[in-house]
Amino acid sequence: MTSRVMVGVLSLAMCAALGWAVQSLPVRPTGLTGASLAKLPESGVTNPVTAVLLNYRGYDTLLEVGVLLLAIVAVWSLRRGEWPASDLHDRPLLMSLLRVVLPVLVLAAGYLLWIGAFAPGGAFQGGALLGGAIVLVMLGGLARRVLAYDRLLRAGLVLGVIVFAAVCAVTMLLTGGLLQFPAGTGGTWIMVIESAALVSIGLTLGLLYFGGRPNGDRLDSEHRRPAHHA
Amino acid sequence: MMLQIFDGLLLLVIVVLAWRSLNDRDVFRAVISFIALGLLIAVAWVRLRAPDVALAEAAVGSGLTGALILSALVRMRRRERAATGTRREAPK
Amino acid sequence: MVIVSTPSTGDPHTMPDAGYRIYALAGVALFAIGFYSLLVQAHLLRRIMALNVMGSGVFLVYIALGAQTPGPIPDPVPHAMVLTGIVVSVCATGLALALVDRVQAAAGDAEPGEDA
Amino acid sequence: MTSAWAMAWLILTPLVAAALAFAFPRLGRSLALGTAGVIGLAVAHLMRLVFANGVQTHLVSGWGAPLGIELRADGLSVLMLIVTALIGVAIALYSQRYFVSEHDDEALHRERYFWPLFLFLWTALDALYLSADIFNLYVTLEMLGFAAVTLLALAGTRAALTAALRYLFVSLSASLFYLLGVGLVYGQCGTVDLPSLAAQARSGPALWVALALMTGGLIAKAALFPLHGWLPPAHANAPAPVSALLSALVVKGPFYILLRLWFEAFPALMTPAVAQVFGALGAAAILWGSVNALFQPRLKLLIAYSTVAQLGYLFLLFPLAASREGGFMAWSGGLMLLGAHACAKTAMFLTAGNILHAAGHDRIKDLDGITHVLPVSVFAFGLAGMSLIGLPPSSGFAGKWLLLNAALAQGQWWWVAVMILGSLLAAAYIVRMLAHAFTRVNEPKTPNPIPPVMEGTALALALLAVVLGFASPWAAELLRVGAPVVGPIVMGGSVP
Repeated sequence: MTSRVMVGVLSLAMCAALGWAVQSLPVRPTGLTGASLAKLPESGVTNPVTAVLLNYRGYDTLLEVGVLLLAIVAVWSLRRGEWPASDLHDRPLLMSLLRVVLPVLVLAAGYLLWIGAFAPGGAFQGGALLGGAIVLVMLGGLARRVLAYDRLLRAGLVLGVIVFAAVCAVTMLLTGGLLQFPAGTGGTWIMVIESAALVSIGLTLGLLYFGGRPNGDRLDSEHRRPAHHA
Repeated sequence: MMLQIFDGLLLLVIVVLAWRSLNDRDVFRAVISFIALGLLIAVAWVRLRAPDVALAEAAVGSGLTGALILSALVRMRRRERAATGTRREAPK
Repeated sequence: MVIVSTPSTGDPHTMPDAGYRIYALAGVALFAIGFYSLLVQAHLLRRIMALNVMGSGVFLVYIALGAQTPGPIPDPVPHAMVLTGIVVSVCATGLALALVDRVQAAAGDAEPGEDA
Repeated sequence: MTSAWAMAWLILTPLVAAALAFAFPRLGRSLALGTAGVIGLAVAHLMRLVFANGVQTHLVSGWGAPLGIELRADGLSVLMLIVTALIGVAIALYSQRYFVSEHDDEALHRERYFWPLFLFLWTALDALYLSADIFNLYVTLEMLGFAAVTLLALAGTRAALTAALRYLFVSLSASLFYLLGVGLVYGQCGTVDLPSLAAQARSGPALWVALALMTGGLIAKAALFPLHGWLPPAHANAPAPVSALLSALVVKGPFYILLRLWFEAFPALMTPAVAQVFGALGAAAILWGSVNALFQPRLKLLIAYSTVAQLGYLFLLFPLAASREGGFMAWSGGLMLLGAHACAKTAMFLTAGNILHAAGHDRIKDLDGITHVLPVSVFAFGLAGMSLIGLPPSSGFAGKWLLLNAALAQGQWWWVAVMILGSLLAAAYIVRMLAHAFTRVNEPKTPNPIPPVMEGTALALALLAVVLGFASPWAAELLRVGAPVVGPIVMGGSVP
């Protein structure tokens, strides 16, 4: 109990110090609104947030796409997930629902990706929707079939990193600068990166939900000797 | 003026929900508070003119994180039941 | 020339600066509540949620400060940073939950370290 | 090839290799070796450019601060990249055989996931040492933390998993403290670019609080006393190559950011009192870590507590380099010690891995006669210990000697006392281990055979920990490029 009180006092003190610091900040901070807007025509997109994410600070996003992949590698290395094993045909109602909902979700994800260039949206928001679609597919009983394509699944997960890195290499050959797009082509490159990232983000977020590697993970089955699990 | 009252109320509820989601005696209720907290924070993003962030928060911050934690809770409960009852079987 | 179609809810110019400031202060409160709970709570799920609440607090501070900058729209740089942060948070949550499950499985197993 | 290309290679190669190692698990080993080669070449090239043309800067996306992110390589960055590359190469070689030496599914699983995680760790470190943007550094810190925790959990034992969970909680909450600090800095200064922050040279309550937040988070990640509690169980229970990575490299990343923040971004806030507090924590770490190392029953725990102590030395750099007189001497001494510790600690953990593999345990009191079984490994341990204690002509000696001379030149004799005491304690715990190893036994047990590459890499690193002492003038010259502290190295010919 005393430690609880001590932690409470500590937290309150920290809260007070932080509040004081926030209060002491300039009422009108400089920020980078002006600079962001000034360079917007050169960025290739008109949504300033997308411009920051994929152009001005695109390098952050490169590493972030890496973090996403790392997360799924980490989770898969830790445990086997709980993948629904039931078959789609057991649940006709769910299946017909999926038939309607899935295309809508996928379309909406694509729309969010596309709209992200000039309005709120983008690969992350679209990816979240796509992730939802993937969860539905898996819950709908397609898990076993999807997971049979282990190689394809892995390819989809790494697609974002690979394409992003490839764009880095190609544009660097053209301009000599990392993530520096040739003048006037920013929009195209951003769309290429985002499309690949959408697939990987969607897959990553969707597969995170199952909390582990597939049961029939090739790594598990490939070298499994029947005698091992006695 | 109306908006300021709205802001005040919104933030008050956010802080209360944050406290409840971490300190409610019942873990299940805590998780529900946590998910609701995420949705209200998405509202806060809209108020702060950050629609991009609001979209991401609603989908990822609240939605996926909430779903992850909820399913982890279910798994934990199952494990506890199995541990107290019959001998635990390995999860599939 | 520049077309910014970010829809703004409410007229930005009627909101006094103090209005944004209280969002930052609420963020500070969430950070402190999260930190307190992280230290005093034993339940692992609560501690993971505590980290998320701390994160939300940080993000509130970012966005609230970004909302105060002069200009026709809020500062997009903190918005992008928070988007990055949200994605990193959900990855962290996924990783933490998997690890928690693994630890509990190992604690319950006769053979610690056996892959559950 | 421009420096921009060298930097791009350093970051993109391990990142792409990590992705490929996940997509094609069978290729993991070869991908790691290939990456090691490419990174070695790129680091060498970058070093040449830094020596020839001074600090190298690259504006990513072509914008420059404050809107864009800047990559920057000065002497300090290059030194950290070299240390990372050396250890990385050694681990890539050692792990070729470490994981496959146990033939079962568990081992196969570990090996298949080790490679992508290891490559992610390498990506994060390279990106961290090249970044000049405090928000971008946050992303690298998260990548580093995720990879480190998961690599530790690969061990799969209950102790390792528990330690990993604790490490993860520390790492994630520390990142959030850092991130909040970055937000306050941005609110105050309108930029997150390190050189721009240095140019603004501001002060004020928000920056004090911001810097306190960031420092708190980074200290926890760097395991500085008293926030070191998570380190010994984590480093002691990881698989041997992972222990080496964690001790030699991972804790150095946040330390490096602390240097950047206090010496470059906000030097105005580095008051003598602050510097003395850092030094005091470092001194406490040296004494606490060393005394604990002396009483550990297991070899890997001994080495882990030794890391707690050795990290303490690094923080002596704060009070000693902040002073005008002999500042650069302490700066280069501290950083040479960092490199020396990285090599020596890697050699030690790899040795411990060999001993565990051969003997099946690492209980120090039961290691009598292990010399007969693993003469090369024990020799490597002894050499590494020599550098850790700081005996001439090792690199550990060169670093400590510079720190000692700086302290004497500045009249801060109390740090001298701590360093000498720390060295004596180090000698004691190294000798304690070696005494058991050299005890004669009548019937040495037949050990599990050790692949030569595993003994070879341990020995190579230990030799490096010694002979790098001769490279100290070169290291000082490198560190001078873009160093935030100035001043001569006054001892003339006393350093070989």
